[in-house]
Amino acid sequence: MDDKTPILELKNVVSAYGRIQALKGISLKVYDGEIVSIIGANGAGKSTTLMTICNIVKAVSGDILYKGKRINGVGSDVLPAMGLCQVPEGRRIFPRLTVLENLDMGAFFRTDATGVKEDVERVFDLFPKLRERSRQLGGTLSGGEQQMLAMARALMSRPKVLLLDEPSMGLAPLLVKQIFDIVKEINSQGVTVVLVEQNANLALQAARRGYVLETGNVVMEDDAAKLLANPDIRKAYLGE
Amino acid sequence: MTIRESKKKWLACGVGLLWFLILLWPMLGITPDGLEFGNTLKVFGYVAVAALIIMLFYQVQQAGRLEAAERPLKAVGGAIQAAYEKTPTWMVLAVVFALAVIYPLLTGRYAHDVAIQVLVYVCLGLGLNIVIGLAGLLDLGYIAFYGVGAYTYALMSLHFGLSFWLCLPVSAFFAAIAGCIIGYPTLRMRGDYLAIVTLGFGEIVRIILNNWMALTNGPNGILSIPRPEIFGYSFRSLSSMYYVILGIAIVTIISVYRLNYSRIGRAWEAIREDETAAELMGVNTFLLKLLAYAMGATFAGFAGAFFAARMKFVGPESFTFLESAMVLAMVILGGMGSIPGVILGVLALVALPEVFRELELYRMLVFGGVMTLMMLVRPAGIWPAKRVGRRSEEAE
Amino acid sequence: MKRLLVLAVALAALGLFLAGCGEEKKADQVLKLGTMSPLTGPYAADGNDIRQGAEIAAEVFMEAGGIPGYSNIEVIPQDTACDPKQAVAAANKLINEKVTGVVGAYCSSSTIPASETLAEENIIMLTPASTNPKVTERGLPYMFRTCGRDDHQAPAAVKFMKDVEGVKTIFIVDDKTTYSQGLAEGVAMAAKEAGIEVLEHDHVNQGDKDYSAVLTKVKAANPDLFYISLQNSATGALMVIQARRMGVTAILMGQDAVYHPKLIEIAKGDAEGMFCTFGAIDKDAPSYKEFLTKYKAKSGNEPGAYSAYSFDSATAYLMAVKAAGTTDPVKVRDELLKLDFTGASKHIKYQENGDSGSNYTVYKIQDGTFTPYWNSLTGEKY
Amino acid sequence: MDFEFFIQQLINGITLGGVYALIALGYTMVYGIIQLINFAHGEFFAAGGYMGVILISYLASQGLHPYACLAIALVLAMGYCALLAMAVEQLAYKPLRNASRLAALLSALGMSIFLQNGLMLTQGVYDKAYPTEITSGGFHWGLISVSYMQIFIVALTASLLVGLNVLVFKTRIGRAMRATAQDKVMSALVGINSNRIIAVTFAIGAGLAAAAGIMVGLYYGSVSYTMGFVPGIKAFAAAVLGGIGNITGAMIGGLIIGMVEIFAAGYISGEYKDVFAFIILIGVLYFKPTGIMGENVDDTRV
Repeated sequence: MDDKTPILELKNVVSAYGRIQALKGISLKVYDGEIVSIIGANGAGKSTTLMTICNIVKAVSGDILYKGKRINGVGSDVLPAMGLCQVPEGRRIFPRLTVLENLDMGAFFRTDATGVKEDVERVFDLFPKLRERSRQLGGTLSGGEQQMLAMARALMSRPKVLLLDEPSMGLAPLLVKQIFDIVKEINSQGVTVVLVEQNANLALQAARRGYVLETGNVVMEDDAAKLLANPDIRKAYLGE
Repeated sequence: MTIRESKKKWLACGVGLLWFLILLWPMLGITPDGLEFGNTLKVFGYVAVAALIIMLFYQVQQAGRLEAAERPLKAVGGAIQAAYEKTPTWMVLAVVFALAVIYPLLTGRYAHDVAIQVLVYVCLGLGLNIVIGLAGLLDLGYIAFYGVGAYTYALMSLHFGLSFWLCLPVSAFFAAIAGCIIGYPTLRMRGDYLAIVTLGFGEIVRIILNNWMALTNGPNGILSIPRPEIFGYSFRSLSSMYYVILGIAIVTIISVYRLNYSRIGRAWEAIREDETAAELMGVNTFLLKLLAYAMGATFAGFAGAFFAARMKFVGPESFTFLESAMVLAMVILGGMGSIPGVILGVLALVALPEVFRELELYRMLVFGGVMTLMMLVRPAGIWPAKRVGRRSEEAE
Repeated sequence: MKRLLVLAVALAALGLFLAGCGEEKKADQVLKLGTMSPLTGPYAADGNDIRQGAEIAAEVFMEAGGIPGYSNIEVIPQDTACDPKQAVAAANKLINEKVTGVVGAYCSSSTIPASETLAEENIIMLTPASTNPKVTERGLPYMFRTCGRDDHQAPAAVKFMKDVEGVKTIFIVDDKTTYSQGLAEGVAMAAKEAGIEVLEHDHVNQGDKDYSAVLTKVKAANPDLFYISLQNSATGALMVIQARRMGVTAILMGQDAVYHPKLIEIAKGDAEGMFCTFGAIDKDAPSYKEFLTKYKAKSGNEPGAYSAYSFDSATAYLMAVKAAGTTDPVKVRDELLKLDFTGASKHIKYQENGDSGSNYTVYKIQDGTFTPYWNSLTGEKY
Repeated sequence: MDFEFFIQQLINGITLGGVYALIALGYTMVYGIIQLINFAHGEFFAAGGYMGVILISYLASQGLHPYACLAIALVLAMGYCALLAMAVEQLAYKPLRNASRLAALLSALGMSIFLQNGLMLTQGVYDKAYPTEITSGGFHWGLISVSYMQIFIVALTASLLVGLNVLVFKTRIGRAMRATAQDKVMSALVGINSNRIIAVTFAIGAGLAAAAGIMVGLYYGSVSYTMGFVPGIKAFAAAVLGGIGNITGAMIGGLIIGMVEIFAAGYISGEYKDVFAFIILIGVLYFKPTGIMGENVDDTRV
């Protein structure tokens, strides 16, 4: 795979909830090793984009390419083994499984027991809080800890591409910063990250490139720095 | 449909048939005398041929080969639809009403009997529809109110000699009280917990009817219940009883229709959709849920009193759980919350077994299969209510 | 669109329905005999026996020359599921089919409302199995009964307990059906009159399989005789197995509903020595042997408890029609009352109220078969 | 004497409760994972009972030792019912996974009627006798008697329950089942094929029901095609009483319902025993609306 082929690409993807079209033809490219941010207002279709990639929402038309291969219609449960992993909106940790079991679920498809054990240690190093709470039920964790657990769980599958949906939602500013630091840290270990955020400022600061979604369409795409500098963007999404 | 999809469908059909064979053979083929295949293969052959024909037909239809045949049908359908939409509602209703009135003149005894059953179930279905379709409370013991109504009339008329017309409201009243008694402790529960508790109450009522010898004469039931009379005219014939229940059913339909579009009806729907939100908006959920039980039970009481008069006999066998499940099936199959839907559901579930009577032993087998099939084809019911919010994934 | 289609389909179906119902079928030269019995549900086994009995009777009758003026005898079976509502529907269906006589039903609670419906059209009904006294005590002119009556069976059973077995105490269990409870009460009453102490009269429910609680009571009460009044032979077998396993040593006694080869097949050795009251069927009589061979040949299985009664009910009706030369109910009734013949089950002579008399006999299960043991009419052992 | 009477009833109660518990487990597992009251579950129980007698008779005619017959029949019948349950799930429930829950409920009811009548048509209307000689006999101490079959039922029930607990709490598939029950979308996102897990759940539940069916057949001596209905309802009540979706709860619920029934019949009155069972159920739910072991159910799930 050369540098020119994106690791993940959407071509004119349309998807719908029943009769209501949520995505009206999204095209975007994600290259290996970068952080891409998708920003936009409520209901712009950001989360739907991620859900469509993972085939939770079915794509009506268009192509979703991963490593150059079309993955439309590939079962959601097959993707993690291919290296495509999502941390969905609202974290969705398993509330009545312990932290350790939650992590185990992240490595569900893996059969190398020793490797999984090593990875548990690795994510515990990344999120030391979780080590203290490893025997606790997931539902008893605080919001920030749940976010960490959700990310740690995703890392357990050794993803190539990590789709992160609103990691900052509902967290205190200090925690948000911590989460973003970890995202950068994960990225530096070679994981491509697609970041969906309402907090456009932080998201664009962390990312190399960015897409702006509006009512199911991509209205702008550019380098993150340029988007940050764009006065329209600043006005619409950064509250200036 | 692409060739690949079609291939997939055929494969699924084949796997299904294979699976069926695996499940069928041990039941038919293993005997103490040894293993046997003839019988199984015979039954399997019939099923396989039927399945393949259906598949073939489906494929041809999907491929659009049948369009030529479908076109005139569609045109006729379209014409009917246009005509229907142009006709004012009152005219449609008038035609239906007229048909209902002259029905006994056109048909024989057996048809009267089936029609009476249909109308009894219409009352029951619409009553249950209030509880489950409007207020969203899953009730698996609904038939108990029917039983209370029936026994009330039976006992009142035999012990106090009260007339049917006087007993009708009394039966409804007693059924409503039973509704409140059952409703009260269950109001805190939701969903499936409610279902099992109502089921339990239904069973309790049936067991009491079966065992309280002094009051209900236990399993022997109550015999020689008088038929209704008015100004010296006794409703002895089946067709005259048909008119009695037709009247009750019309009253029920009108009242449920009025309730449906009243403030109370809207409040019930609010409770069904989101109880917490409804409560926050100032809806007295406690009282309204109780009212839903009472109203639902009232119509069951009417139907019960009529049932007792029509059969001239009541016994506890008529009020089993299966009967509750049947009424529930009618409501869901027809389309929860919609009056024409419930009526269609009743027609389907009462008429079907009667139509299938010719199949004798296969009757209930086919009935069960058709019930599942209908749910698979139309999960929202035959005629879903307009106001029930359509789930996005069900949209066509 | 789809909705309209549904409406159209529904209307079409309704139209078809109307047309089908309105159509008057031409009266051809076929004699139509209906049967009503539970073909589905928990009593389907007995219901099947009744249906087969009548069907075979019709076949046998045809082979023996049939009825002059009729080309065939058609038996139309209907399912009652032992549910009054379905029984009435079945009766109406049979009326629509223009039957002139009905053999059925099984459960007394079905027979009673169905007979009221049939009476409205003056159709003759002969029940092979409903033993409740009320069946023939409502003054219906066309109601006949080929089997015995509960109020004859109970005294016969009690007489046997007292005179033959010298029983002092009994424990009674029934399963709360019109039939089983009525009989159990009759036994309790007759026992008291005869000076037998009824230790307890307990009940179980239909559909139960586990009788351990009540059997523990039986064991604790330790009666001389344990009287089992259940609606169904299979539940009777369950009761017998569990009683013996629990260590109940009392004499076991059942009634006509548990009298069925299935009882022995299921309970096996545990049923040995149990007594049952049943209408005397003289299995050595030529009429029964003839029935047995024909029944086996045509149905491929052993006759059940009510097969012979059903066979006789149908035969009696067909004989009466043949004698009357018409299906006119008044004439057929007269002929039925004149009948005096020995059927497969017993000697049949209908009385004015429709009963044909009871001749309960006590059978003992010995070596895996029901053996006649004591005759209630003569008071003597076989 | 009174004490012996009590002990005997206690033994009766444990046996009956064990049977209910095994059936209730299937209800509760299926409910836990797809929130469906599987009305057809009682029919799996009946089918298991029939398959047991068919296999035992056949194997016995081949000259196998009775215990070997029993063991093989038990395993094969459980497998058969597992296949049956998976077929039913695939056909009647899977297409309705996203439809309203009442639609699935009705589909289940239809399947229940279908299967019951299918059993009747293939196996006949007469009860089928079980070869009870295999397990006859027992201990007697004065008034108390315990049959070998009762010991067998309790032992088998207990071991199946322990096995199930190990499966659900200690194995990968068990974790996947719990994860799927808690969040179907998320479990798909971590790579769990929820359809497969649901099928496995149905299979396990039906297998347990089949085991219960064979034990009931052996204990009571016969099976009939209507046998699934009443225990089905009781087991459903037991599952709810224990807190539906909770495995331990189903066990406790089954035991309670069995005990209440036996003691009501033994000390109060036989005909009203079901009334007491249901009153206990309603009473418990009135004070603890989520059942004995149940957790608070999210409102939106209802």
